[in-house]
Amino acid sequence: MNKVLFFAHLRDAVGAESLSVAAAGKTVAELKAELSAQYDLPRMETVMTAINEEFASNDEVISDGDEIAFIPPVSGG
Amino acid sequence: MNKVLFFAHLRDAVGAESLSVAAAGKTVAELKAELSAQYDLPRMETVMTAINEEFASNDEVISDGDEIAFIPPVSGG
Amino acid sequence: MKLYEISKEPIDIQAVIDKVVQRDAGAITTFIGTVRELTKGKKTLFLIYDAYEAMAVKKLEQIGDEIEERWSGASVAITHRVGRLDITDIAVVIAVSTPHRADAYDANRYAIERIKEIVPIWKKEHWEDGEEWMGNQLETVAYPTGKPEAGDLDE
Amino acid sequence: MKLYEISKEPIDIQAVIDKVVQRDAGAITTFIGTVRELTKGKKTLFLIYDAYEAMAVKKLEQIGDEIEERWSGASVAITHRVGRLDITDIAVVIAVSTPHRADAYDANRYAIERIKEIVPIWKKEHWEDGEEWMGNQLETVAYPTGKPEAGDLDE
Repeated sequence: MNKVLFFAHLRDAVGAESLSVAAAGKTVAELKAELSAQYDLPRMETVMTAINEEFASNDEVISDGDEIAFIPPVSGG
Repeated sequence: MNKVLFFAHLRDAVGAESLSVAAAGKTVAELKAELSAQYDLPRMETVMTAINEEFASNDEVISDGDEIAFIPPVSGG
Repeated sequence: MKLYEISKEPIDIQAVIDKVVQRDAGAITTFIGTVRELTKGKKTLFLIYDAYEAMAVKKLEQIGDEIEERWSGASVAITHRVGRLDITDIAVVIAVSTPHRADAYDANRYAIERIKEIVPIWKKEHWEDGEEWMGNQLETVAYPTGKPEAGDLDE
Repeated sequence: MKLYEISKEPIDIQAVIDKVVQRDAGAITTFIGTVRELTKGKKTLFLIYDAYEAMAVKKLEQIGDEIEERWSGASVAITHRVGRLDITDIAVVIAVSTPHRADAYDANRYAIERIKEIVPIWKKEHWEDGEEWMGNQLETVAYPTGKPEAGDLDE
């Protein structure tokens, strides 16, 4: 299983800080598409992805146990 | 009379923080030349002058009571 | 001593500065980001900052590593606040020490620009008539590959 | 509240920063000049700073005025220490707040460069084998007219 974290407006859209999802073997792009079909996730083309706290490409393949995070454009500082 | 202030290496050369001098009617350049004749004042061509706490030109004329300061190249900060 | 922190408590500026004091540094610069009341004529009431904390600390560390590699002899410490912040409250403190002053300014500025690019922290602005999560690059930059460009991550 | 000070006591950084906090500032930068042990390979033991105090305060005020004129919305405070300073002691703290961050860096840097040009403060370096009054422009710049060029004073 995989923990998928949401932040900022994505968290508001999903209504949860995280979901537990079986994503092993899927690419980041596939997981994004799947979740976008279930939830109304706005502006996903501006959202970065992290696997285990490092930025990851859309074509990276997720392993069982990986922590996935969707990172909307940041606004710290 | 005029109070003439010395700083940094000029103070060491004169051996005093200030002198009381009759400088009214003289230009800054004249006062500089006069004091240079009495004391061994090094590198006076690099020294700025202030009259009453404002930078002054060599050709400015000193009035009675003006406070004169010789300002070697500064090194604050 | 943790050089890179996400803090739920108000930031002690002096404590961040103390982390970068070194005998061979002649200059320390700090950047203190504060909550401004007016942005483009709109009045902010307060802000909420949220972070992906573990990753944010890692990305702050990465920025520090980038600076130490680029500016010889530089030492860096950064603390970013999360939670509710009122007007004039401090959101971030960046301290950089270097042997010479020009580097201390350049390296510090690099840090704040990088924070705004790669550190997973978000702010929600609250106004009298609403609230919104802000994104610096919101709708202006897309990430078609899902991550920032190589230049952003590795430069 | 005195925005520009010459101090015989150690400088409280936070106190200088507090002077420039404003509701419309999103950024505060500070420059902290510290006593560095090594300069060009030579080991400094300690420094003595001396100032023409009344004029130094006036010239710091002038620098603040120049900044407020050049960078809209800027607020400035500067304290310079005098007396004996040991390695890592703080010689000067410059705090600048502005609405936007780029200005806070630029204006702060302008302040330190101007201090090194026009503020009557001198440092005497003490090494193991001697001591000397330093002048940044020593023997490199002459003032044939007796004062700095107009550009230095009025720019």
